[in-house]
Amino acid sequence: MDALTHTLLAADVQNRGAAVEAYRVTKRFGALTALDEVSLKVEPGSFHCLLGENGAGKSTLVKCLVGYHPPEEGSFLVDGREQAIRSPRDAQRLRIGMVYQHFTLAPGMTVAENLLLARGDLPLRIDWRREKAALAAFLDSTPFRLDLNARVADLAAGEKQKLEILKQLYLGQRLLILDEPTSVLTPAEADEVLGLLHGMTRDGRLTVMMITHKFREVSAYGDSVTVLRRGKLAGSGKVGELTTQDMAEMMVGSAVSVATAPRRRAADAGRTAGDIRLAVDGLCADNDRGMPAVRELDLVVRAGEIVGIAGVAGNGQKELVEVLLGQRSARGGAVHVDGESYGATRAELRRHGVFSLPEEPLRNACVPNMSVAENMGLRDFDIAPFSGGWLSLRFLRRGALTRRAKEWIEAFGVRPPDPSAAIENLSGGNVQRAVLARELSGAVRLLIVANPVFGLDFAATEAIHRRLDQARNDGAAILLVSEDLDELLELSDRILVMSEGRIAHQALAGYVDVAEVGRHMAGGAGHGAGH
Amino acid sequence: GPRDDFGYNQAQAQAVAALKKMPGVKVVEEEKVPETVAVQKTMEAMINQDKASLIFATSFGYFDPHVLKMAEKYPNVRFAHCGGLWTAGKHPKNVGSFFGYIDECQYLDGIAAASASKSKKLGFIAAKPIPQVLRNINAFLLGARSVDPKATVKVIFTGDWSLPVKEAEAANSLIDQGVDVLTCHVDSPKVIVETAERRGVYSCGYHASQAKLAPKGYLTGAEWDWQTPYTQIVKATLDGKPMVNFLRGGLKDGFVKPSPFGPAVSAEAKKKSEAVKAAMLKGDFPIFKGPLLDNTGKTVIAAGKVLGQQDPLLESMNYLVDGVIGQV
Amino acid sequence: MDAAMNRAMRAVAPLAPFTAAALAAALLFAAFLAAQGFEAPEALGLVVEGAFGSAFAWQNTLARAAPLMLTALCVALPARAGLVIIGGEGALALGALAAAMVPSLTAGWPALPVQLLMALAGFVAGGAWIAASAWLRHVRGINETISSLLLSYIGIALFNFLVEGVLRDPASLNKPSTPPLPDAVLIGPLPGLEVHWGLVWGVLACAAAWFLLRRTVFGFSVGVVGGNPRAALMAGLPVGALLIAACFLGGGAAGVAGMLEVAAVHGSANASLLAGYGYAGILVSFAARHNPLGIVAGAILVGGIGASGSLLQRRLDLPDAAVLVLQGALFVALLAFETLNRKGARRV
Amino acid sequence: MSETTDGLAFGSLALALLGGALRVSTPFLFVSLGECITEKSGRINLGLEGTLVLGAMGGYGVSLLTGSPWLGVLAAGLCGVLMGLLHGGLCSLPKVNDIAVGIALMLFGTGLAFFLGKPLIQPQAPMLPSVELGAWSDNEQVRSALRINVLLPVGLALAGLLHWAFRASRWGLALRLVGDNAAAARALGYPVVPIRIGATAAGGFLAGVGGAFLSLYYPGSWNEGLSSGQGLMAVALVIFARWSPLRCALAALLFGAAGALGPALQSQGITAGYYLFNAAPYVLTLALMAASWTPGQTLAGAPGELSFTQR
Ligand SMILES: Nc1ncnc2c1ncn2[C@@H]1O[C@H](COP(=O)(O)OP(=O)(O)OP(=O)(O)O)[C@@H](O)[C@H]1O
Ligand SMILES: Nc1ncnc2c1ncn2[C@@H]1O[C@H](COP(=O)(O)OP(=O)(O)OP(=O)(O)O)[C@@H](O)[C@H]1O
Ligand SMILES: [Mg+2]
Ligand SMILES: [Mg+2]
Repeated sequence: MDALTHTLLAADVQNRGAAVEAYRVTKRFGALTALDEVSLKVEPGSFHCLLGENGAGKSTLVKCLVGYHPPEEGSFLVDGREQAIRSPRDAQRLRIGMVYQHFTLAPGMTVAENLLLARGDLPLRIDWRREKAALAAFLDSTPFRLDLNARVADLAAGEKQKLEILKQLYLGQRLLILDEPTSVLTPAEADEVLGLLHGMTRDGRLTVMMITHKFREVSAYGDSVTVLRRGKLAGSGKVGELTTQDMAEMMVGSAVSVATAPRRRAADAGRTAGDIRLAVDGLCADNDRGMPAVRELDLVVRAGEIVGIAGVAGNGQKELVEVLLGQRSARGGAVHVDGESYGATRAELRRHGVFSLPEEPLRNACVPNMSVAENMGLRDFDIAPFSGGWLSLRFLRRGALTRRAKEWIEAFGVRPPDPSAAIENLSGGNVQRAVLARELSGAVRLLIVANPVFGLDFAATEAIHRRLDQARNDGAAILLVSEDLDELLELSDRILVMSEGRIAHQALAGYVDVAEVGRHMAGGAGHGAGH
Repeated sequence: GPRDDFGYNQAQAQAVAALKKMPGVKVVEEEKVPETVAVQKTMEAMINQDKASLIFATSFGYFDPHVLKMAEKYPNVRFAHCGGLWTAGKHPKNVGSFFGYIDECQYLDGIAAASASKSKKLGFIAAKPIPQVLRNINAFLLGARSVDPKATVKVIFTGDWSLPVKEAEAANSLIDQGVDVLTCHVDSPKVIVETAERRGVYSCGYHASQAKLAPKGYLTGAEWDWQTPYTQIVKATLDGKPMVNFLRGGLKDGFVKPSPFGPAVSAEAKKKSEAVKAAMLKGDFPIFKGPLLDNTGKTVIAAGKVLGQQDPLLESMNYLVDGVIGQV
Repeated sequence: MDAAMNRAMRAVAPLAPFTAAALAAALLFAAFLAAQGFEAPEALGLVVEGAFGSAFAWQNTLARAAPLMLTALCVALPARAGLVIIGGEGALALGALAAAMVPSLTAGWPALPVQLLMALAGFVAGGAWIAASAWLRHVRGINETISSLLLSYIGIALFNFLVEGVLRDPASLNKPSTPPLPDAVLIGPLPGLEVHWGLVWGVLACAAAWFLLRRTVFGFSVGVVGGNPRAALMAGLPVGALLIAACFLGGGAAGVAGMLEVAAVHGSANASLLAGYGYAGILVSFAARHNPLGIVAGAILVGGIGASGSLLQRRLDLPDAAVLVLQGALFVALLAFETLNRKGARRV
Repeated sequence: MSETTDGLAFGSLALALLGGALRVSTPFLFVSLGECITEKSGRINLGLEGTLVLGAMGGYGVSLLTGSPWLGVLAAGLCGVLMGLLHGGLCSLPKVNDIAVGIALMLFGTGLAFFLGKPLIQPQAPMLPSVELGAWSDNEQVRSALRINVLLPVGLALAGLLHWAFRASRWGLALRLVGDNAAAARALGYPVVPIRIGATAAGGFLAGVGGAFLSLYYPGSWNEGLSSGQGLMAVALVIFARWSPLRCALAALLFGAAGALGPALQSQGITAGYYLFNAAPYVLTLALMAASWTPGQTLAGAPGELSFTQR
């Protein structure tokens, strides 16, 4: 079958956006009721937003809808007719597609193979020449640019997200569900993607259901919202009729302030800069494929400042952070902390008060099969009061670890409040909170942070930003790597733009020219290191 | 090892089958016991659970320490070990060892092999360079040289007693090198004899008869006849006579026998072989006698010196004689 | 009272899948034998009788179990660090060889220091061999399962090469061996038993390993490395050193198993040592879910099956491979019933 | 003069290695292709050693019973399928670890083969015929080196076919997807578990056929020592070949040649250190792995779901 027939171009009745309704859907995981009789209604051809705190059940609801794990009770109506969606195949038949919160691409396969596999009706023998031509034609019909022959593992996060969406567009879905699609994109990329999708809903070709934590996106692109709270329906309405304040109240169940944190004032010129805490000189590092990713990078972070690193994903930020965390070895250059050579050993971490909030905390900062209490003890399980004994054989005091974990769980609102639960069973946001507790409760002198609010709800985002600001004011030096320019602008004292493994531009907060930053992020010469 | 492998274990199993027919004898068997404490435990179990009064231990490695320990612990049980290690004064009285001078048959094999060979290059595939094996190789060469003083024997050691793929590879390599008669000292000669037959070269067997496997190229072979020592030891036990501590023999005593000649053996070779065999049966055919050089040129048996079959020097042979290509 | 019940239930619960697996394996084995025309019920009876039916059977079982405890630790300790090591046989061989060399260097010493030195030599040799796998993994990224297997084959080849070559006692005629240990150095049986002291060594080693893994900072660190090496790096733990240390301890245990075989069973190092204890240790460790205390039980079980195999052969004329079939069935069933375990499976 | 003999010796050594490679490599080839299929689906089956041995026994038995070695090969494959189904099925249960099940099945398969194979040690079954590729030469060594079994070209063709299929067939792509990211496959509606079970069964089939080659062609008898670790080595070989069927074929030939090195050198009179020669394939593999692996990098071509290769 010709690939083009799958695209959105052929406009017939079937190619109108779908109407979807959920009716009293209930889903349980063991003792936990993740969804409790949730109902919602999505008009055909609308852009619907799903809001809720971390762990509210948003992902669970849409996974039920696409048959990933069917609900125990309740039903779904598509175009007014009840449909039994027991497997992703059923959803595919109804032309309901989903972009998951976590990438569902095959990293070892090429872009073309990923797109083709998504189609699901492959011929026994694949004529690659024809298929590639058809795919290229399809790509030309979208604003996205991707190398069909690139291996997905070699793509930057933003490119992967584009591919995820492309995959669904390629399938010609009538309902497209997006689980936090923009958390890996720069604002410009996000606007590009959402703008395109929004345009398609305006044409009535597509219905979009998007999970997000960003009110900005809701107001700019959404038609209607549904809010979940702790597995229950907390409210719904048209975007024009609800204020941000209303939505926030529905999410947390009480009146809150959604005023954003005070922006860095331009008064920084008057501030006396502290001592140099972190100095990176001529750092070089390779990526997973052995290609140079960080190239002779220099930077300095002083006590009492937040240095933000902006950049399009895949320009060496990940590798830089990994080198600083000790997860990757440098190929050249030097890192100094407090003027001393630094190799991220435990002794150095402790001596210099180095802490970190890496991205994807479950992968980078936790031991998934260990308990919350054990994970919270990762930094200090080997010192008193958590260990002790005779000679150099130090015994673990699990009781002390558990007691401390209980305090932190309380203070940081980790759910479920059970120190013995395996951390891998917590929702993403709660994992983040547990890590936050561990990393910000000590005497922080240098903090390495990467995309700290990825996938967090607005309250958690606020809390983290407040704590980062607090740490800075207490004299910590903070290196903040983020793909969210707004976040950087809001928090940083200085902003560096990273492009192709180097610092391409830097500016003091207050003097930042966003257009200039954007130009440098786009990397004046040629395109990113991702290829 | 398994009981019907055309090799060592089959030879033992045939003798056991014969024992089972003897009146008043009950046999319990256990195969493939690793040479660890398992051996001791198995023997103890046979004594305690099966009330065994005579135990045959057929693997060489069972003797020291396993058989010795058990013999000390159970002085009323007799232990017969297949190998040549019992030493008066050093080892307990209720232990005996029995073994055969199979090098006599290897010598006869050498005669048949050199007679049949055109290239006069013979091949010997062996597991490990231990005295027993070296003695067989040397006897084989000496037999061959008695026919043709230029005959040589190439040796390949595989490193273990049962490695079929290695043995087949060794056979093929030797044949590629122009060798046209193969023999061996491994647990099961089956693979080697079959490979030789398939590639159209001659072979001599070992342990048991492999004639069936190579109807065209099988010349003869060196076979055990364990029935003889088994029966003697069992008789002694049944009659309450003292344990036979040291029991060895060659052709004369019926401990070993050559396989019947295959079709490829010439009349002349048969005649020569029969003559030597007759001398051996009379007991006046020493295989190893001086002057004998090893293959590094050193004299190992001085001129005029003759080593009889019982000579302990032969039990510690650590050389390959001149004409054998290979190193120890 | 309820609480006590609860506690008892919780203690027994992990054993439920185990029991179910053992039953399933027994049924499978019986069905297999019945299909072959053997007396299945009698065979099962003999298995129990041969393994645990009498004081003699128990001793038989325990004697076989002793080395398995140590070789199983060679799997369990690295497993805690997230590594699947299957090369214990090579470590055992080299440990045995190193230990067998000690007495010739310490002529005239009293027995105990020599024995300890032998154990140390075995420990270091076996440990170094397995640590090499961890090192290759850490430095070159080579998969440790494969490298440990290859190193095991290489170690065994080296063992044979040396035992039949430069380290051979010229007096060891048809069984190439290293020089025999002096009688004084040999390790004897436990008082009143037919089982040598190696059993005690094995149990103590398992207990020590359990304590090390569960109750010490080192064990916790190893667990972090095994659970997520990236997190371990982020926490500044010396990942490479911990991997190597866990493997060194594990390989060391296998090396000590080799030393015990030399000092308590064979009296010298020779090819008889290579009886598959290293491989059986894999089975034991997996059966115990890499729990060092479980290993004691697992080793006794596998030892028992070995012991009963002997009886099966003699009474029912079953082939020796019956034991392999039973062990295989048990191993398969244990792993299959792992799925019933409420607690999350270990990484490996 | 010494130079010419050296040259000759070297030539015949090379020929011996080639002959060895052609003779010894076929089981490696089949087992590694089978393992390659299995691993591409994201599972690792360490039990192929047991499958190989069981296949060798089953193939020999059926050849003996029916008189047709080709039926024997088929039966060996079916033994392999059964073992593969068992592995695939067990590993599909939650929390069951594929490496462990592989080790268990290695034991189980070997046990079954030894148990059921006791009556097969003695009788001679009909063997697979050989193909004389060297008929043109009058050098016996050349002719014997080029005397191969049909299974070898079949295996080589299969390597090519698999190479194509992984790239450009529906099954191949689906298999790779399942092995690369099971969650993605599930999301796209591909039946992950059946595909994996199928891949493991197919891998078992090939391993079984590899076993039949051992018992029905070279060395050509049923014996308990028949496989000295070929099945396990094949697993190393797949990693060595980095999951490419074509490289598997090359690596299998290389392993075959390395295995022939010891006997070939000894037949030239170099006898010393045969244990070390016999260990050559292992040393070679380890050395090549050490040389070709780059630390800190994900392995190109490694299936993403393979617990085995994740760092
Ligand atoms: N497969 C699962 N097994 C057990 N519990 C689960 C599973 N998936 C989700 N949960 C639990 O269900 C609840 C809802 O999770 P869900 O992922 O839907 O949250 P969410 O609203 O998407 O949160 P976030 O904003 O953090 O993505 C959480 O408490 C989570 O721990
Ligand atoms: N296979 C087994 N056979 C017999 N007993 C076992 C087995 N596995 C575990 N046990 C028993 O269960 C008890 C529980 O072990 P323990 O809690 O130390 O291990 P764990 O469950 O892995 O714990 P942790 O959470 O600390 O890793 C042990 O004391 C041991 O006796
Ligand atoms: Mg979610
Ligand atoms: Mg989530």
